[in-house]
Amino acid sequence: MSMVDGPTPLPGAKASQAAEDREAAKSGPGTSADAPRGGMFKSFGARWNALPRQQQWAWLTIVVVLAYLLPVINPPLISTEPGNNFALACFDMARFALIAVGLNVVIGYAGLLDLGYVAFFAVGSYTAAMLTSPDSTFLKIPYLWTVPVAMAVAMFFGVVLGVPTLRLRGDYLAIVTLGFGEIVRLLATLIPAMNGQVGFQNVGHPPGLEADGTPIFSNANGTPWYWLVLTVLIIVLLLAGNLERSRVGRAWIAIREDEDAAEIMGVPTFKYKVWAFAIGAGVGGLSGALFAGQVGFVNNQKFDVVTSILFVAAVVLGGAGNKVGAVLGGALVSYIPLRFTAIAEYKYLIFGVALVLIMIFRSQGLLPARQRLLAYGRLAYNRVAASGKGGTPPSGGAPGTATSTEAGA
Amino acid sequence: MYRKKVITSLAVAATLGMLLSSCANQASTGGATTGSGNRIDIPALTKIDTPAGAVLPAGDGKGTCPSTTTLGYIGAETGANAQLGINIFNGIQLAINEHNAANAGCQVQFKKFDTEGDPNKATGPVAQAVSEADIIGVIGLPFSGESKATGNIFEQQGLVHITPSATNPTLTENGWTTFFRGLGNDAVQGPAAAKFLTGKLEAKKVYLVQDDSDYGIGLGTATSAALGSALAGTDKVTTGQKDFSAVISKIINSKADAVFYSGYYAEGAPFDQQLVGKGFTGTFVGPDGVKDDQFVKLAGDASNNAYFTCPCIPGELIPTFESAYKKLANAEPGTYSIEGYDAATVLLAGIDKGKQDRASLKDWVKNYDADGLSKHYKWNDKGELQAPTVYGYKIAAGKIVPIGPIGE
Amino acid sequence: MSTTEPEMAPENERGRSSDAPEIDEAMMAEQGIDMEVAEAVAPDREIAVEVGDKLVEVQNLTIKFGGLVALDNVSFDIKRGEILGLIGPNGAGKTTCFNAMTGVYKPTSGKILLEGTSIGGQKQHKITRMGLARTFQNIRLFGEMTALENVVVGLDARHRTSVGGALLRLPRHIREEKSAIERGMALLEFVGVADHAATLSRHLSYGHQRRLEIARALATDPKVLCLDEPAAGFNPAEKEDLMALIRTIRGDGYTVLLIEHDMKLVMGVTDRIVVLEFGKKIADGIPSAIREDPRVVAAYLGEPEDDVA
Amino acid sequence: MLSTLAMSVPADSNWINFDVPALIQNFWSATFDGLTFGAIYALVALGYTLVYGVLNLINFAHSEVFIVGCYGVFFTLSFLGFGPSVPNLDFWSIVLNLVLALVVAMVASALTAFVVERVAYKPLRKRNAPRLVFLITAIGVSFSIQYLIFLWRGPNPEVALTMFRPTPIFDVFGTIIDSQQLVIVLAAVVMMVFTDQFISRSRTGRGIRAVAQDPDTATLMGVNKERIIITTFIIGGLLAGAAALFYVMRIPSGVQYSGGFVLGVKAFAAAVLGGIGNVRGALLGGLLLGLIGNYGQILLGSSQWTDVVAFVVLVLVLLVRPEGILGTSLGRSKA
Repeated sequence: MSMVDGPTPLPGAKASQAAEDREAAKSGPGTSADAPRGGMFKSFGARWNALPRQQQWAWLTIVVVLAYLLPVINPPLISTEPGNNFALACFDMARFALIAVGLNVVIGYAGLLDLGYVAFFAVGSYTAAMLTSPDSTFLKIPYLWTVPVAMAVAMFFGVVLGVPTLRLRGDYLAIVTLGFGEIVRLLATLIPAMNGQVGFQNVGHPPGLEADGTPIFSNANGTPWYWLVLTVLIIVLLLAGNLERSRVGRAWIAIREDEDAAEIMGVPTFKYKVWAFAIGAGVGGLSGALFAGQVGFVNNQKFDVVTSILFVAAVVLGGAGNKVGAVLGGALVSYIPLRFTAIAEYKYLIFGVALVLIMIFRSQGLLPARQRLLAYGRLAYNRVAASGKGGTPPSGGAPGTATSTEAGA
Repeated sequence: MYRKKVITSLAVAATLGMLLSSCANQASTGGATTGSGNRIDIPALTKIDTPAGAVLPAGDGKGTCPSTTTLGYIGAETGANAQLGINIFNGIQLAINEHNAANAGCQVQFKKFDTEGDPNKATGPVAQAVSEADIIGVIGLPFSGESKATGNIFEQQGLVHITPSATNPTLTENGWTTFFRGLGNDAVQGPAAAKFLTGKLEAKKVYLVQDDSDYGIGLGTATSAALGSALAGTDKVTTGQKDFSAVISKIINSKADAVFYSGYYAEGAPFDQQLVGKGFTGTFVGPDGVKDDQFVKLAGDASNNAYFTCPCIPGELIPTFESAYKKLANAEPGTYSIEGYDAATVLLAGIDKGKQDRASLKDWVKNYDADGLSKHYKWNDKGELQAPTVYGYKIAAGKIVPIGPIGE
Repeated sequence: MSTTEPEMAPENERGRSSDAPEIDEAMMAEQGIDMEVAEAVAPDREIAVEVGDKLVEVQNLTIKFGGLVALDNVSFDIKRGEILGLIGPNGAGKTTCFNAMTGVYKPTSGKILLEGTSIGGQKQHKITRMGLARTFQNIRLFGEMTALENVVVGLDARHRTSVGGALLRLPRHIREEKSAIERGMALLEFVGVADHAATLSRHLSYGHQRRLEIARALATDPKVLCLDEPAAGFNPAEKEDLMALIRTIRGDGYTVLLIEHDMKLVMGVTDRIVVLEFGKKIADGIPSAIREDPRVVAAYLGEPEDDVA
Repeated sequence: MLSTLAMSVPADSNWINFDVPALIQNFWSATFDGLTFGAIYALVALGYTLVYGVLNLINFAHSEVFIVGCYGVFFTLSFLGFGPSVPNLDFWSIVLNLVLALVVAMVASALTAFVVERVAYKPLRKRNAPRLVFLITAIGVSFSIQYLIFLWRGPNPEVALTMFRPTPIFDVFGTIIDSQQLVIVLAAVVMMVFTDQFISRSRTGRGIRAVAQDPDTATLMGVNKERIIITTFIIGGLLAGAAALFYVMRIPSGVQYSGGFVLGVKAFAAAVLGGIGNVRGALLGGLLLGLIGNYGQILLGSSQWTDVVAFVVLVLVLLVRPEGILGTSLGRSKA
C-alpha cells in the first residue's frame, strides 16, 4: 500500500484539531488526555499511580501473599469444590494466566493476531512428555530440565514459523497461524513417534516425596503445582515488564500502532516481530511443559483451533496490551467453567456473547492497556508535573514505574 | 469405547456365555431389502436368558452400612461426550436406587463428578473425589484418555474404580491395582471382528479404514493382524472428516467386498453413506463405536449394508432392566448403561458384605467371581475380565438388532 | 517573505556555532532552554561543519508503477548544511521521490547515494540509521504512546541494547534508558511540546503533533531531515514558528529536505529549490531564480495554488 | 516446517510415503471430487472475499451464516418429506423441491448475515473501532451462533437427507462423473459468473467496488456506504445459502452445529489463496484447494493429510505471492 494515500493514521486528527486546541487551551495540557478511558478502572488506575512507592509495595506484597495462600484458604464462595479440586483449579487459572501473558506479547504488544498459539503450547507439552514419559523412545532427562528445553523448542518453532510468515500483514498472518496450529495438531496424529491419541503417560514431574511416599508434585496434588506456576508467572510478569519498559517494548507498541512509521523511525520491525513471536512461543511452550507435568498425560486432543481462540479471548477480555489484564482474563476464562459446572453447556455461548458485548461496549477489555514504556519515565513526567505547566499527569499515562519489581502491579 | 462421541439410545441387555444364539430364529422384518445379492442374511436374535444366579443390586436386603457410605461416578456429564456419561450414570443410579430400596439399613450415597471426557480436565474432579474419604468406590472413568491421565491418582489413594467403557488394552499395563475393566478390550474385539468378516459374512477381500483415535488405531491394528491375507488395503481418516471421496475411490478400485471401519459413527455413517452412493455393493462392518442409532439416522438407506461388532450385551432383550431403566431415566437404556449398572452392583454387593472401606472394597472386587446381569465378572490380576464376549449386530427395519455372539 | 538571498554559503559556514535567528532565540528564551538541539540529539557526534559538499546524490532516478512513470530520470543533489525545497504541482512525483529516498519504493533505475553509499535496496530502518529521517504528510505518530515515548522510539534507533539486555536490565540498558529520558525531554523542549510529555500523542493538538513528528525524526540523529509538507493545515502564525524552527535545525548543522506546497514558506526558508513536474525535473536553483523561471510559473499557473494544500 | 519436524523424529518412522501409483490410478476421480468440493469452498469463499474487499474484515461469522443455510435446507426438505431414503419422486418434483430449499437457505443465510452486520459490526463501525476489535467480535458472533444452535439442536448431526440418487452421466478416462457432481459444479460456476458480472457491471456492483477502493471518496461521490455494506453482506449470505444446499447434497449428514467452522476455515483459506478481495480469486482458490487436498491425501496415503497439504500449500503460495494468486483487487489497486 502506498504510504501517502492511506487514511489519516490518527483518526480525526485534522477534523478535531480546532476542538482539541480549544479544549487544551481551556483545561490546560494533559488533563483531557485520557478522558475517553473512563469507568471505575480508570479511577483505580489513577489512584494506584498516585500512591507513594512504599504503599504500592505494601499492597503488592499483600496481593502476592494472598495469591499464594489462595488454595490453602479455599474461600467458600470462590471455591470450585465440590465439583473440582480447588487447588487444581487454582493451578489451571495460573496456567491460563501464564498463557495469556505470553500471547499478550504477540497480540497485545506487537499487534500480531496469532490464531494458532495453541501450537506452541502443544510443542511445549509434547517436548516435556517425549523427554520424560516411558512411552517415548527418546532419551530421558529429569522433568525440570525439560522446562527450559520446552521453551527453547517452542521458541525455535516460533522463529521457524515467524521468519517466513511475519512478512505477511495482519489478516494473512491470522490465517497462516491458524493453519500452522492445525498442522502441528495433525502432525501429532500423523507422526508415529508422537503417538497420536494414544499419547504419553506418566510424564515426569519435579522431584520430592511426601512423608507417605507419594510424590509432592503428584498430579492430584494441586497446591505445589499452583505455587510452582504462580512463581513462574510472577517471574514472567517481571521479565515482561522489563521488556515493556525498554526499546523492545517501545518497538512492539510502535509496530502495533503504525508498522510503516516504526520501520521508518529506525525500528527493525521484522526482527522485533520475530522476537515477539519467539518470546510468545517460549512462554506458550513453558506453560505447555508445566501443564504436561501436572496432568501427567499428553495426547493430541485439545490442541485445536477452538482452544487457540479461547486463548485469544482471554487476552482480549482482560485488555489486550495489559499484562495484568491478561492475567485477569486468563484466570477468568479458566475459572468460570470450573466454578459454575452447571453452566458448562452454556460456556461457549456465554463466551461468544460476552466477547461481542465487551467489544461493542468496552472494546479495550476489562483492564484497558496502558503500557509503561520508559524505565525511568517517572522522573521525566514528575518533572513535567512539578514544573506546574503540565497540570496533573494523565491518569493512566503517568508511568509510575522505576524498577522492574513493580511489574506485577 | 471411550471417546467423544455421543451414543444415543439403543437398548442393550445381557446374558452370559449361555446365550442362545440358536434360539434366535425369527427372520428380520422388512427393512433390509437393499438388493445386493451377495449379502449374507443372518437372522436376528430376539431373546436371551439372564443367568439364573445373577447378582442384583438389591442383594438380600440385610445390608447395613454407615449413612455416609458413598459411591462416585467420575466422567462426562456435559459437553460433547455427555450422552455416554448419562447412559452410564443412569445405570448406576438405577442400581443404587434398587439397593437402597431393598436395604433400609444401608443407604448408599451417590456423587457425580464431571470431566467432560477430557483428559486435560479430569485431574481436578478425580483429585476432588479421592480426597473425599466417604467415597469408597468409583465407577469410571468412561474414556481411555482420561483414565490414562488419572489412574495413578486412584492408585495412590487405593480407591477402587471399575470402568464401564474404556477399552484401550494398555490401560491394564500400568500396574495399577485399583483399575478394573467391566468389559472386553479392543484386543478381544479385533480378532472377533476379523473372524466375523471372513467367516459368517464370507468376505474375501476386506478393506480396513481406521480413524485417528486411540480406539480406532488400536482396534484397527488388532483387526488387520487377524485378517491376514484377507486384507485388501488400509486407509486412515480424520475425526471430523466429512468428505470421503478419495478413500472411496481407492476402495472401489481395490475391488474389496467388505469394509471394516475402525472408528466412530460420526465419521462412519457419512462414510458408509458416501460409499454406497458411489456404488459400493459389499458389506460395511463397524465396531461398538459405530453401533449406534445415530448411525442409522445419519447413513440413511445406505446403512442397510452395515453390521456391527460390540463387546457389549444386547440389554434391550432383558425386559426387567429395560423397564426399570425407562422408568428412571425416561429413555431407553443406552450403550454401556448395563455395564454401569453391573459395575455398581459389584461394589454394592461388597458394601453389603461389610467391605466398607477403600482397602477391603478393593480386595472384594479383586476376588469377585459371580454373574452380573450382563456377563460373568471375574478379573485377572491385571484387572481384565477373564471371559468377555463379543456380539454381532445387524440392521433390520432401521433398527440395530443382535445376531448372536461372534468370534467364538 | 522572500528575504533569503542566495547566501547559502556564508550562512552555513557559521555552521553549528551560528547565532540562531532572532525568532528562534525568542522561542528558546520563552521556554527557558539554553541547550542546542544538536546537544540533545547527538551529544557525542561531530557535526560536520564543512558545507557545500554533496551529502545526498540522486542520480538518474526513475520509478515506474506498472506502465506509469512516476519519476523520469531525475537527478539532483542535497548539499551538506542547506535547506533544499522540493516542489511541484500535485502528482509531480515529489512524494514518490521522497519515498524512494526513504526506502519505501525501490528505484526502477538510477541511484540514491548518501555520503557516497547507495541506499537503494536497503531496508528502511537501515536507511534511517544511515542518517536519513523523515516526517509524514499525514501525521503518523504512535497514537497510544506519550509524546516522550514517541521521541524515545526515535532515539532507540541509536541504542544498542539487545533483547537479552533489556530482559535482564543490564548496565547498558539502564544507561541508555536514563540518557533517553534526558535527551527526549530536551528534544521535546526544543520543539515546544515538553509540557505535554506525558500526554498520549493522539490527544495532542494538531500543531503539537506536527512538532512532535519533527522531534521524533530528529531523535534518530539524522544527517538529512526530510520534512513532508510540515506546514499542512497550519495558520500563518504557526507557519512563521515552523520556519523559525526549521532554520534553527539547519543552524545547528542539520541538512533539511523540505517538500511543501506553500510557496511562501518554501521561498522563505529554503536555500535552494528543485522543481518537479510530471515526474521530471524542470528547474533547480535559488528561490529568487525559481520564482522567475517561466516553466515553473507555467506549471503552477496550470494548477491554482489554492487547490494544492 | 516439515523437514525440521522430520529431523526430530527417530529415523525408523517413515511416516511420509509418496504413493505415486495410487495417485495415477485415482487421478481423475480425485480431480472430479476435488472440483466438486472446491466449488462449494468457492461459493463460501466469495462471502469472505466480498466482505473483506469492502470492510477489510475477516468475517469469521460467515461460517455460521453458511451453517444456518444448511439448517434452512434441512428443515425445508424435512418438511417436504425428504429423509434418509432416496425420495420416490419424479424428476421435476425433485427439482421443484430443491429450488424451494435453495430459496429458503439463501434467505436464511442472507438474513443471518444481515442481522450479524447490524447487531455486531455496525456499532463498531460507528465508533471507528480498531480492526482487532472487529475480528474478535466476528469470532464472538461465530461462537454465539454456533452454540445457540448447539443448545437448540444438540451435539449430534441431523438426520441424513438424500435428495436424489446420483446417476452416472459421463465417463471420462474411465472415471464416472455423476449427476450430483455435475449439478454442483455447474450451478456453482454459474452463480459465480453471475456474481462476477454483477460486481463489474451493475450499478450496485460499481458502488461495491468504489467503497472497496476508497470508502471516503465513494461517499463523497454519492455512494451510500451503509447500503453498499449491507448489500455486500447479503450477497455473501445468498451465496453461502446456495453453498449450503450443495453441501447437504454432497454430505447428507453434514448438518451439525459445528459443521460450518472447519468448512469456513477452508473457504477462507481458499479466498486467501486466490487473493482475498478478488471475486475470481475465490473461484480459483476454492477449486485449487479442493484439488490440492484430494491429490495430497491420495499421494500421501491418508485423508489425514488433506488439511496439512492444503495449509502447507497456502503458506507456500503466500510466501511467493503475499497477496494470493490473483492478488487483491476488488477495485483496489495497491502500489
